[in-house]
Amino acid sequence: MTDGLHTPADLYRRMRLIRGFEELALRLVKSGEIVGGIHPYIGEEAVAVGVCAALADHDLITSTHRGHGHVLAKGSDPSRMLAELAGRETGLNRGRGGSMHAADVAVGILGANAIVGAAAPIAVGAAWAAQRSGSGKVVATFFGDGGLNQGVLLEALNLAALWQLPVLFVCENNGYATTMPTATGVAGNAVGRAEAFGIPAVTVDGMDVEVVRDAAVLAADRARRAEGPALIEAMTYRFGPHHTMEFRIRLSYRTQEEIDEWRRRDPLDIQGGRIAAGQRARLDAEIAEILAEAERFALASPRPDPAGALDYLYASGMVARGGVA
Amino acid sequence: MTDGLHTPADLYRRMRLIRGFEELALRLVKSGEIVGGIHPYIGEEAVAVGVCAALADHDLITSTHRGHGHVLAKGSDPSRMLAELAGRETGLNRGRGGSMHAADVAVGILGANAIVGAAAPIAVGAAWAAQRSGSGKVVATFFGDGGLNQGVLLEALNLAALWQLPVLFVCENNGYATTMPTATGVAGNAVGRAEAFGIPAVTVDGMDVEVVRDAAVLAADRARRAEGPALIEAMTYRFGPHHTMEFRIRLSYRTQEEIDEWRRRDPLDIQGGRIAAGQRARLDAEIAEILAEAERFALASPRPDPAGALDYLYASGMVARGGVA
Amino acid sequence: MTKLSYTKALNRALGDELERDPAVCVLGEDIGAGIAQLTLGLLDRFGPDRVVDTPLSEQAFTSMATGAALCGLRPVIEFQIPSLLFLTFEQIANQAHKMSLMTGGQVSVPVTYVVPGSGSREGWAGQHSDHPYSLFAHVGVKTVVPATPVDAYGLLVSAIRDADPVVVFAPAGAMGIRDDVDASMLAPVPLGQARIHRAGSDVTVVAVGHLVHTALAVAAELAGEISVEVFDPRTVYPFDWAALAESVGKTGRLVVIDDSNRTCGFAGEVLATVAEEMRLIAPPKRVTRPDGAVLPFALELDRAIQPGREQLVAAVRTVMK
Amino acid sequence: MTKLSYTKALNRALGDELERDPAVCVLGEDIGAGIAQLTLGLLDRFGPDRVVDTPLSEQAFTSMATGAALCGLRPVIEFQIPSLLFLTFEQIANQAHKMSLMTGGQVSVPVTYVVPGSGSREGWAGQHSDHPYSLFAHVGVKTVVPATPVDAYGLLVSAIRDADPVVVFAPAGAMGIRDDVDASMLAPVPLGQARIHRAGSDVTVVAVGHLVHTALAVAAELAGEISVEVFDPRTVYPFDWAALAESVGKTGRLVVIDDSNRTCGFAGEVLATVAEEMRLIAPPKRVTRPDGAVLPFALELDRAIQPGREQLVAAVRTVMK
Ligand SMILES: Cc1ncc(C[n+]2csc(CCOP(=O)(O)OP(=O)(O)O)c2C)c(N)n1
Ligand SMILES: Cc1ncc(C[n+]2csc(CCOP(=O)(O)OP(=O)(O)O)c2C)c(N)n1
Ligand SMILES: [Mg+2]
Ligand SMILES: [Mg+2]
Repeated sequence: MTDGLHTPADLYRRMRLIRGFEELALRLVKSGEIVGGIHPYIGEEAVAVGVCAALADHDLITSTHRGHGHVLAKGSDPSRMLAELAGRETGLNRGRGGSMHAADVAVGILGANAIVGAAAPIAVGAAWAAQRSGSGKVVATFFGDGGLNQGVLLEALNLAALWQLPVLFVCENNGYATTMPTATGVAGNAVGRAEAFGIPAVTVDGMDVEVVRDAAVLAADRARRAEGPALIEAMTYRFGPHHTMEFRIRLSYRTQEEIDEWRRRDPLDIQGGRIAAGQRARLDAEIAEILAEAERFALASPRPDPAGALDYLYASGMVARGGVA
Repeated sequence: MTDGLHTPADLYRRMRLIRGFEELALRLVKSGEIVGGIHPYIGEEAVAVGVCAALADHDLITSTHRGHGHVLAKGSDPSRMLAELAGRETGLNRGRGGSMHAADVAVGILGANAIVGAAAPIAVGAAWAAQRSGSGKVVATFFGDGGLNQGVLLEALNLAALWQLPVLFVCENNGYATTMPTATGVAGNAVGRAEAFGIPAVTVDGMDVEVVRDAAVLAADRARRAEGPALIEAMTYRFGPHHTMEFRIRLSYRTQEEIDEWRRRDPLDIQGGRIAAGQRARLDAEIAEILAEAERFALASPRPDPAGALDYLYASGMVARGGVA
Repeated sequence: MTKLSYTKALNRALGDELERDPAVCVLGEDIGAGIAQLTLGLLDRFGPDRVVDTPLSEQAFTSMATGAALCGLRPVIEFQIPSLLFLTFEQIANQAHKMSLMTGGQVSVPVTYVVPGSGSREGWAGQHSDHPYSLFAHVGVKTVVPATPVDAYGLLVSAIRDADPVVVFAPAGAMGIRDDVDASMLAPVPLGQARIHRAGSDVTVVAVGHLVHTALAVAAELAGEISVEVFDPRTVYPFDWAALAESVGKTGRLVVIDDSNRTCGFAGEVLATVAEEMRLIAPPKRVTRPDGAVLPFALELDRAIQPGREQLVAAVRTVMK
Repeated sequence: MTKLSYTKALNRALGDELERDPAVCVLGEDIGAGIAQLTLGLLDRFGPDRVVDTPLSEQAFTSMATGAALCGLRPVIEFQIPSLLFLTFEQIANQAHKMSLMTGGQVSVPVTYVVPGSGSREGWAGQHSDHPYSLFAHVGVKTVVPATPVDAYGLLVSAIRDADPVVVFAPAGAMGIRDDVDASMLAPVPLGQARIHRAGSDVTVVAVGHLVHTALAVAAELAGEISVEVFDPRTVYPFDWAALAESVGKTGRLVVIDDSNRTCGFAGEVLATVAEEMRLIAPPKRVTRPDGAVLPFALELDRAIQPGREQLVAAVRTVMK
């Protein structure tokens, strides 16, 4: 799955994969195969794919509670990702992580994080290690507009700026932190905050994958030239609920008109419009096949053995005392 | 001690009180009467006095680890403050707080705080309470340049800005966080950070009490008119060590030339130059008398009874289980 | 008598206290929308000055509540996730908790922190499944873990009225519980007062929160064979040691079931105090999470780590041997 | 044999590990200047790439260390104040600790956190006098509290080489201690291995850190009258239960002296595990800080709250009755 993200078709195809994956995952949440629900990424695909298109295979990312798109964009195997969501031993994290913790170190994914803002300083640390080693690696860290209000993320901006670390802060501004409109929660804005630390920042159309990609390429190149961090604020929208539990509780924090308006700028259609209709249909079919296989794979995979519930708790191999003597 | 801070002489006199208090405290640290050492405020007197000159008696402040100046500027009794440092039952905090925790609610001091940055959100909460009650109170919160890098303080700026709270953020930029030069720790600067949240901010000469006072009056008036928070960065310098333990360890983070240069702008001399020499001498003598009395009072005061070590632990009066059965 | 759910009981306690005392206010994320159900309808009833949606700045708004409390308010904070208590540990343990003593009694900090859905919520995995009540008991912040809707109501009311900071944990596993209540049952429950849910003579089983129901199920299952007393301290700290002494004075045997990690957890404290001060006729046992537990995502792994019914049955049988 | 101070031992361990392994680096506030003595001379020897002065952003640089560890480094963080562990509790307990399990073993987080001057430093008052090792034992982060210079050296070395996060508490009360050492004694000490500082046959006294020296003084004072075995687990978590079983198997009596708060503290854990798994001939006792302790500033109040020698003597006599 680490085929490149070079052509317009590549970008479309990867976004299509994410969209299809999320639709499949939503189905499996409904059917109960995925327990605990998910934070669907539908509508925001252009951000993850645009940013990852600017990254090399060896570059790194950190992700969020709404992380499926990042993980697939960076190149994880959708079958193993789906197996993870279904809690199977073949999952990326051997079923230990689930939707909010997918990690795939082999393709440069240091992990999703269920605590808003928490991944940013981890990415800064990875960038610091990259800088020291001269590996030339760049680290992209995704977070939402809500993350802009976490102190630790603001502290992380300071460290990255002071030490001119090769890190790309990607703010996915989807207009809401759960039910809170961005403007209600964020005094000032993302770009102004980054600039206050001396970090170059730009706001881009997060529904257009090529626009995101272009901004990310500029920022990643600067970082590779040791010119320090950058922030990209991608204006985007989630077409669906904050989390699937929202299907069970009635909330009215946004209007149907607003949702419809954003849906008219579906990133798949924007990018789909740039490739031939026949090719688009062929790519759609390819993805459908990949996802059908992912579903087969995931649901046929073994569940973890309860006897291994504490495996990996200590990397040193230390065995913890159990809960019954 | 809540005589006003109106005239040039008032300002000088209060600064002189702080200077003399700190000199006395340093002596008592050396003699062992004050245990644990102090963070002397010498050199920075104009900031505390200038800000408090803009506050009404009912206004509130929060303070820092380097807090003696703030407490005296706001109007605490130096005798009771000194008794606190000497760990006496007659101290502001009944000997329970010490140098880093002096509080005097009766004159609007919600407390010093030993954790850098921690007082800012507490001040925001007090300002929020003031806003809701319509009391017209303003809250000033002091912090150092090091505090600019604490996430919680940056979060506090956001809340204050969003809700347009009557709070004055006072950054005492004395050039160092312990041994770290401000520029090494702070990417960007104080004013830029505040402005990123939409908070009006200004940098002023922190060695000139009238300059500080004038900036604080503007900011406090805005806050009283419900026009929201402000930040003042006062450029200042500590003439002495970060903490008295620095007398025991040799550090070389700043040069004697730098110290000498700042000492030439002693805030007491700047303000002292604005009053007649005779008056200055009279005020100095007055203060000397007050401090002699403070020393007498403090050292004659009773030490707390060890049997009361857990008094006040729970405001509800709950008695905690002791450490031996 | 009407049915009252645990969640609704908390919601009602909040509403009643907001109504009763103008100093009470509620802060938290998405509480206007009432996502966690606790605050449903409160924004409409009391307005945005008293039911305040906060940005994702838990540290700042936690200390903001402290500052407001210093000025006479009685804020209640709702945290969406138990581990937000880790994020705000400094603000609660090192600030709010310490102010009364450090100021020599000049101030009090009457803030209540409520965590709906503490403990494992199926499928929420490692960072959303903590149940950190033992941590707060250790630092000495009053710590409440109600088991039933009536207790949830009464304890939350008492927490809000208390002069000190109080953390109220509403376990995910208890929030579905319903009680038959009439209005007279909805009254403050003093902090630090235990409740015997079922009397017994052979073994005292101590539990809080959802595990009280596990203990009751086990007591029912073993009835006839072993007479189990189900002892619910209701507040983990302060703990009702006098009531426990009475219970184990009668039974002479002790099992504690506890949804925290084993080392330095609540169950350990109960065993330790009993070992020092009370007499047992058989060694006590505890059923807990393992040491250092991180709840894995997959359901079978998650369940394997939580203390459960079968383990409790085994422990009760062991102490009877 | 030369004299080695506790502080110098930690300094030497850092220097030796920086020398041995290029992946090791040190982060913290004012560590270039070496204000806390631990890092004296290291900046000159190893340069600012490996000895990194950080701004006052503990949360960010703690997780930064995690990120660097994920990429192969072995960061050591020095915290100036014990309560900075409250501020970074999220980053240690909810992030660093959980990553290995949550990723299904893909990553390890070999970060060491060192706290020089933990516990009461005279006159530093409420927010600088915590000794929060029991909290980390509870969440399951490896927790080390060395008592002597030799152990401080050996345990810090092992912590740095360990694949998991480890917190090393250097108690203020121990940092003045000096040992006679020759080079061969400076070697890694495995985590989880207890040390008997003095053998005895009547009572096992368990202590860590500076309280080991209190226990030794009490053992000497009571010698002839009562034979006290001084048992130092050295790591609070993991705990060397096998060695403790051997000790109490011999003495049949137990006292634990512990500088944490009583409820859910380390002493409680020892009593609980012993109550479950071992046999005593007299009820055990613990000497601890009080519940919910906040250390008051005035020296006589501060001392009144700390567990001390006289209380230990009394407890030992009580278990001998
Ligand atoms: C620190 C923290 N606070 C609260 C939560 C609960 N929570 C999960 S997602 C979310 C909203 C996040 O908003 P945003 O950062 O804008 O990301 P989005 O969900 O919009 O993608 C909240 C409040 C959390 N996980 N972490
Ligand atoms: C959060 C936190 N980190 C570290 C410390 C230790 N410490 C006390 S004062 C200080 C330096 C503070 O610098 P600054 O904010 O500039 O204030 P100044 O001392 O210069 O007045 C440090 C690192 C602390 N008290 N709190
Ligand atoms: Mg958002
Ligand atoms: Mg400074």
